[in-house]
Amino acid sequence: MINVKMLYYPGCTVKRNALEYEKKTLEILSKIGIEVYELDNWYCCGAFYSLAKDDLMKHISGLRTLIKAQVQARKHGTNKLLTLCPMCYNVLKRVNHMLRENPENLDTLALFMDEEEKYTIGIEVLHLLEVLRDNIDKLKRLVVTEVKDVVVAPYYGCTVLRPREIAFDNAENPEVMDNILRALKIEVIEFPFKTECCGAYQSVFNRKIVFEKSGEILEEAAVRGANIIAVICPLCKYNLETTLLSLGKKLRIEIVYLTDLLSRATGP
Amino acid sequence: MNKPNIVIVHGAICGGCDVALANSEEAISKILENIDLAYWSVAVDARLSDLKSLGKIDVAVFMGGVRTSEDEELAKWLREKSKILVAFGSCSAYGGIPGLAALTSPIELINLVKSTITTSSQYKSIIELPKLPELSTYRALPHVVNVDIVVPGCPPPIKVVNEFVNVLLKYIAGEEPIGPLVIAGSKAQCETCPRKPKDLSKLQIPSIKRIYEAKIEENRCFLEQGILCLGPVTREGCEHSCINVNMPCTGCFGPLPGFEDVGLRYIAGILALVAVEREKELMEQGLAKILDKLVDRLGVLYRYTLPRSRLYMLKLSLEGSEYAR
Amino acid sequence: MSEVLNRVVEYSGKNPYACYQCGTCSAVCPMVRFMDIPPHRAIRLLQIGAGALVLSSNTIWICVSCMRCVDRCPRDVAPGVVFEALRLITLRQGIDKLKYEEIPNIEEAPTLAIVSASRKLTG
Amino acid sequence: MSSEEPRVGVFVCHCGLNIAGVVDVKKVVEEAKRLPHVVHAEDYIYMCSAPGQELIKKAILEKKLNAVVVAACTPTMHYETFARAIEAVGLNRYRLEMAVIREFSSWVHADKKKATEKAIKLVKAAVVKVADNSPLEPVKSRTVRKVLVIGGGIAGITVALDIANAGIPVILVEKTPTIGGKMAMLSETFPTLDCAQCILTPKMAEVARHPLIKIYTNSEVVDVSGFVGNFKVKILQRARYVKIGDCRLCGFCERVCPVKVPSEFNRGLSDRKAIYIPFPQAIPPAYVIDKANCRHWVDGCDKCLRVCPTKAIDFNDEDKLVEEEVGVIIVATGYDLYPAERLKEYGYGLYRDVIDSLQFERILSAGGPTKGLILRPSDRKPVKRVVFIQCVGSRDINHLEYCSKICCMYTAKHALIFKERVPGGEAYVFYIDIRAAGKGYEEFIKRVQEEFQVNYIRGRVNRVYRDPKTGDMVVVGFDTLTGQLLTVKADLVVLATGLVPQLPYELASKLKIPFDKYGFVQEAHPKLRPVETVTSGVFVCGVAHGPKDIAETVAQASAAAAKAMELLYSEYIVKEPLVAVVDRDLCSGCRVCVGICPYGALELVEGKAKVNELLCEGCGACVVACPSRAIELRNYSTKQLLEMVKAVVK
Amino acid sequence: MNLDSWEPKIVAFLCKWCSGAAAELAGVSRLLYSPNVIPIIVPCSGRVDPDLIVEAFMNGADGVIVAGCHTPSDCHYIAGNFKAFKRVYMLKKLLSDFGIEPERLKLEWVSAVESQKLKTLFDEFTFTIRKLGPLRVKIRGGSV
Repeated sequence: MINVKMLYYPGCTVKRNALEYEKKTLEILSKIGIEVYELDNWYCCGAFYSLAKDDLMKHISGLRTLIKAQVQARKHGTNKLLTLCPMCYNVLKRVNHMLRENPENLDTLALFMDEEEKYTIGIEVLHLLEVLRDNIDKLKRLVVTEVKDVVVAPYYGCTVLRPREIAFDNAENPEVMDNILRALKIEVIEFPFKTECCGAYQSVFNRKIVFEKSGEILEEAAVRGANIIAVICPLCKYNLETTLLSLGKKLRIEIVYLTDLLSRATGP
Repeated sequence: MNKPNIVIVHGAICGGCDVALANSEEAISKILENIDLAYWSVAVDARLSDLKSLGKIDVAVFMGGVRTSEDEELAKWLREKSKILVAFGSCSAYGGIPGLAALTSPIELINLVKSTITTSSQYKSIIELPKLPELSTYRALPHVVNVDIVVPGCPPPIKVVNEFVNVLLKYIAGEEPIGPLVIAGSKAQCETCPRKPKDLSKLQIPSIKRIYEAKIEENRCFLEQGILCLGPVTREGCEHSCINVNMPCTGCFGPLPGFEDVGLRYIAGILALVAVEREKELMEQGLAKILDKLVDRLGVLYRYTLPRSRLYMLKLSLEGSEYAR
Repeated sequence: MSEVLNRVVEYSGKNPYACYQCGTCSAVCPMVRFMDIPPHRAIRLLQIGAGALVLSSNTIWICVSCMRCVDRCPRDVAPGVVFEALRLITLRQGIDKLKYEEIPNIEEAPTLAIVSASRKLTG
Repeated sequence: MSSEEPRVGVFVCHCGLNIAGVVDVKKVVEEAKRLPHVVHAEDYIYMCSAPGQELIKKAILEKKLNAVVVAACTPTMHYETFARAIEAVGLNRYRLEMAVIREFSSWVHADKKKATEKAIKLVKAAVVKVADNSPLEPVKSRTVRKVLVIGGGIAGITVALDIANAGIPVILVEKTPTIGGKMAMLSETFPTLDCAQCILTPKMAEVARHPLIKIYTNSEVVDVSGFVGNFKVKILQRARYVKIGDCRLCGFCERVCPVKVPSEFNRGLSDRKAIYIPFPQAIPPAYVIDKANCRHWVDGCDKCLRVCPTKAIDFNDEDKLVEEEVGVIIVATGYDLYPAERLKEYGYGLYRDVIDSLQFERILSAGGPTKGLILRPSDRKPVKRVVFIQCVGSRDINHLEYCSKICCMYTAKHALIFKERVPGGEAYVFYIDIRAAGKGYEEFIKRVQEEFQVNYIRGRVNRVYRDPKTGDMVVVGFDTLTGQLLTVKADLVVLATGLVPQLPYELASKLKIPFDKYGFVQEAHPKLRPVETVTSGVFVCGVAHGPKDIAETVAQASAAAAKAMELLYSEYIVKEPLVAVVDRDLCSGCRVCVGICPYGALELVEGKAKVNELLCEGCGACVVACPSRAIELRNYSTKQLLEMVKAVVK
Repeated sequence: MNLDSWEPKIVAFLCKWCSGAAAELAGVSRLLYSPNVIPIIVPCSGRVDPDLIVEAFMNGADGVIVAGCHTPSDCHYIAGNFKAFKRVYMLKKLLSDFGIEPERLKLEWVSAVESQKLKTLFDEFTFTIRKLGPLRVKIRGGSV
């Protein structure tokens, strides 16, 4: 099998709060023949894409990350940059998109950077879900055990699907994750709250909101008979889990990374 | 009877026209038979002083463009002295390829030459350029003096050279020249193009491609393949030596009668036709993008005719040049 | 035109006057019930020159830039982007809306939550 | 160009003080007198008045003028006045030019000196132009007195009947197997609540039996050539596999057919067979075989053939290409609904109980899949609560930017009929604005709100999903008036989907009619020529031109019919002769002009370009494009324009 | 040439249907605009030959305006405006190739109702040309 190469950008949260997510993901990827190279000296992606027109400064860290990827792309012979964290994906892909639409911004940003080389807008930012979607046939062949007694509510969160210009699926009713799970013969429920907001970073200063928003998601999933909510974002997972705890384990539901489920199906 | 004489004189020239003339046995033998070849420095050893010493000149053939003060002086002298003055070859007739340098100032040109001379560095400081005649505004011959016969082509093909000699003989036999006579057809290349389509449907130009970007189909109109061909704005009368080897016409036969400016006709007609079926979908930006693919505008639109273009005239007149007429 | 509106147009590149008050943004906003002014009304207030009212509301600080209203807005007014501009008006005056020492669970919270919150709520 | 030496007279009008107040008319006259060709110049207070015109006539006769320049207002105002005046004394009307010294000078400049200078230049330009104007006669051609109507909906039917009743033959081409269009699918019509079928089917029958109307169903126009008065069209008539005259509608074939597919007419709410009739009153009244789904071509099934008592079925039927000649073409290609599945938030295509407006029409229709009972499609449970969502796709830059115009009214109608049929039922309408500008429309809406107490909610819907327990649809929306988030549980959700035009791009370009960015046909003038297109002889009506309701469509269809008849009333088509002419001696046959002409007015004949004067509209694009300068536009020749340029800048 | 008394000479080719109608409307609306602009009415912006524009420059025009109907669909002749666009776009490039300011040539879409836009166009263009100064032509170009 010819291995596909990809650069890999982990980001702060994966390395601090979601090492298990990373581990399981890298295992799955290697099983489907994808070699990943973690960026050396990776840098903060910028965390949240600034929406203001005159706020180019805030895109510097995203651009720096892309330039780092560009340098290492030559070394490894691939221009694909994989992300796991949806926020990293969102920021990097939007910075890339913004530069492609307004290449003149690149010149302005270059003024802030002395050491870096010029970015040629050639990096392709990918999210894990896209990679899994494109390798769904390989995944199917890897299934070794039937994952029993599991009913999954797929949960996507906001940032991999919005805004429309960076989305790889329709944000109102995405089906990427559903299809991946179904391909692995895992039972998936019809879940209208797939992209409902979990409360996001409100968890650091307004937990009430998070409990209410995440509570709705948990309850809807439970009502529909799910016992697992599959997630791809460390923040979603955190919010859903803390909410679950605050509910006092009333609901019999577990929050699990998608790749964890995949590795259950594909064996050790 | 005293044979009339002919002189063949050079302006700024590559030498191809001499070869073209020498290449036609028929023409050369007819000339030698009927006319006294009084001066042709390429074929017969002679100096300019020999030319100047001639008592009379019947036919003067001028090859090459008017580039230096010396060329200009010579052209004016020939006009005064000779009965029939011939502009031979595209440089002489329309300016030709060296005419593309007309937009660059003489000083810039000289500096460019100087800066690109390669020699070992130890001699560099002592190398001096040979003394050159003063460069002046680049012009085609008819621009400086009136001409009687124009022989187009870069170089003129054998057929045209022969035709030219026949015309010449008629003049010598007593017909008055009704100048300026162009030894070429009065219609566009398309009239005789070997690729003229059978069904005569409408012409469509989907895009603009440079020659290396396309696999050019033989026997199909170049324009339809996005290859800019100057056929529609160029006089016919050549032997299609470019088209026959799958290369588009570059316009060496010069503009059609009635208008001087090949480039303006081309942008009015052919470039306005580009992507005509998709205009509304492409909008202005899209069309501009396609048109921008014509990078070397002057080289394509005015390869042989820049010094005779209306915009060059306009430029000269803006500069206050006396040659803007 | 009010000063706030001018600034909003400058920062966001969006035109609040394009809004025809359909209410899509308020319908799709996940946070609308926690806001004291629903998004469509915030845009309306900008239109009538009452931007100051929006600036002093909690609406713009509750918004988490989920981009749902941006995607769904039928007029490309994109309230989510307008709110970013409104936040910047305050933040650029040096007023921060987040105090790190008051974050209750700073140890366990995922890094991205803390970084995002500081991106959105501090200058 | 006139062969005689031009003798131009210049007549400068004061227009009271309108011109003379700013422009020094005396000076203009003095300058005009000095111009080449000018043999007479004078001024007068009102040139357009009877004495003014007399002045011109007198000068023409006395000074033997053969060309006239009137320096006055715009030609739009008085060209006709002066043209008639000079014609009265035997001068060709094309030997008249007007120098617009009022609108282009005295009215737009305050500086008297500069305005006068400019007026002189305008006069100079007019003089050099008129000196070279050829006397011309209008172009005439005989017309074919026959009309092609494309589209057999209510617009096409109305046009066809109006024209045929006036004694002019009509060819009606319809893409589907029956005429009737979308109107045939409707239950009742607003605001009067007439039954759509009851008013439409008699008209359809009238079309069917009209001796002057020839119907081609299952057919499409595939090629159009020619010009006003003389179009040649090619019609592709798809094989029906049932002989129209022989079919007796007994329905035996349908009963034995083993194939079931969703019915287009009922928009998938019921099934039909592979041999079917779209609806009982279809015209022509005959079954049709849907080849794509029929098993005959798969396994040789011929059950229908065997039971047909009249041997009307013919599996050997073939597609036919028919050619027709017509004088006028009327485009009435109608609309389709915007694909609601593109708005994922509403769940159309995902949930069977989310339906579009035409599906609801079918549910309401007594002849529909539920025989008029309002049942929800998923489990045929009677519907007690309906949510209507307006502006689905319309007025949204992500979908359709325009307002589809009829949705407010049909939604109100839907809600009313629902409330009438389901006592105690509840209806909710999410809306942005209610647009009910029409005769009796506002009253209708008020009636729906007051009398029928339909719950109008001003706001939009977040999303629609299914309650897993009850199977009800859950609609989450926002009421902008109270600022409340609402959740409504409903049995059925009806989407008021916007309209999209159906005219295929290829057909539009064959007809040479421009359309707007949405694909609606562009009229020649939005106010004054609303049913004409820029291509003479091609008219448009119905939704192909823009969203409109039935009443408007019918009115526009009758207008198009009247326009067509106006054109065909005379035996000849008369056209302005300001067209392009080719000098065949200069043409080298490069085909550039043929490619650039938007009207297909140029073709190559024996290797040279030739202008069809009836197709040429006189734009001059070819004149500029011709690399050989072999084409000229009459009275706008390159020479004239060059002279004009010189006249105004020198 | 005395620059103090110099007045820009500007030719405006206006199509009969849109920009020409806008000029009429400007008249009816009494919008005062620069008298330096002399209009020439043509059937369509697609009738404007690049030669005409160059002819204007050669005879002493300092600036040329070509105005037509809005793209994509306003053109009375379906798409003459696109032809004008392509021609003017290329001519501007050629002008700059020959060292003449391309700003001296302007293409604008003006609909029949946009009289105000036409006025602004005329005034602003006159201002632009005033800033650029005169385009001097001493002697005319000729032909064989």
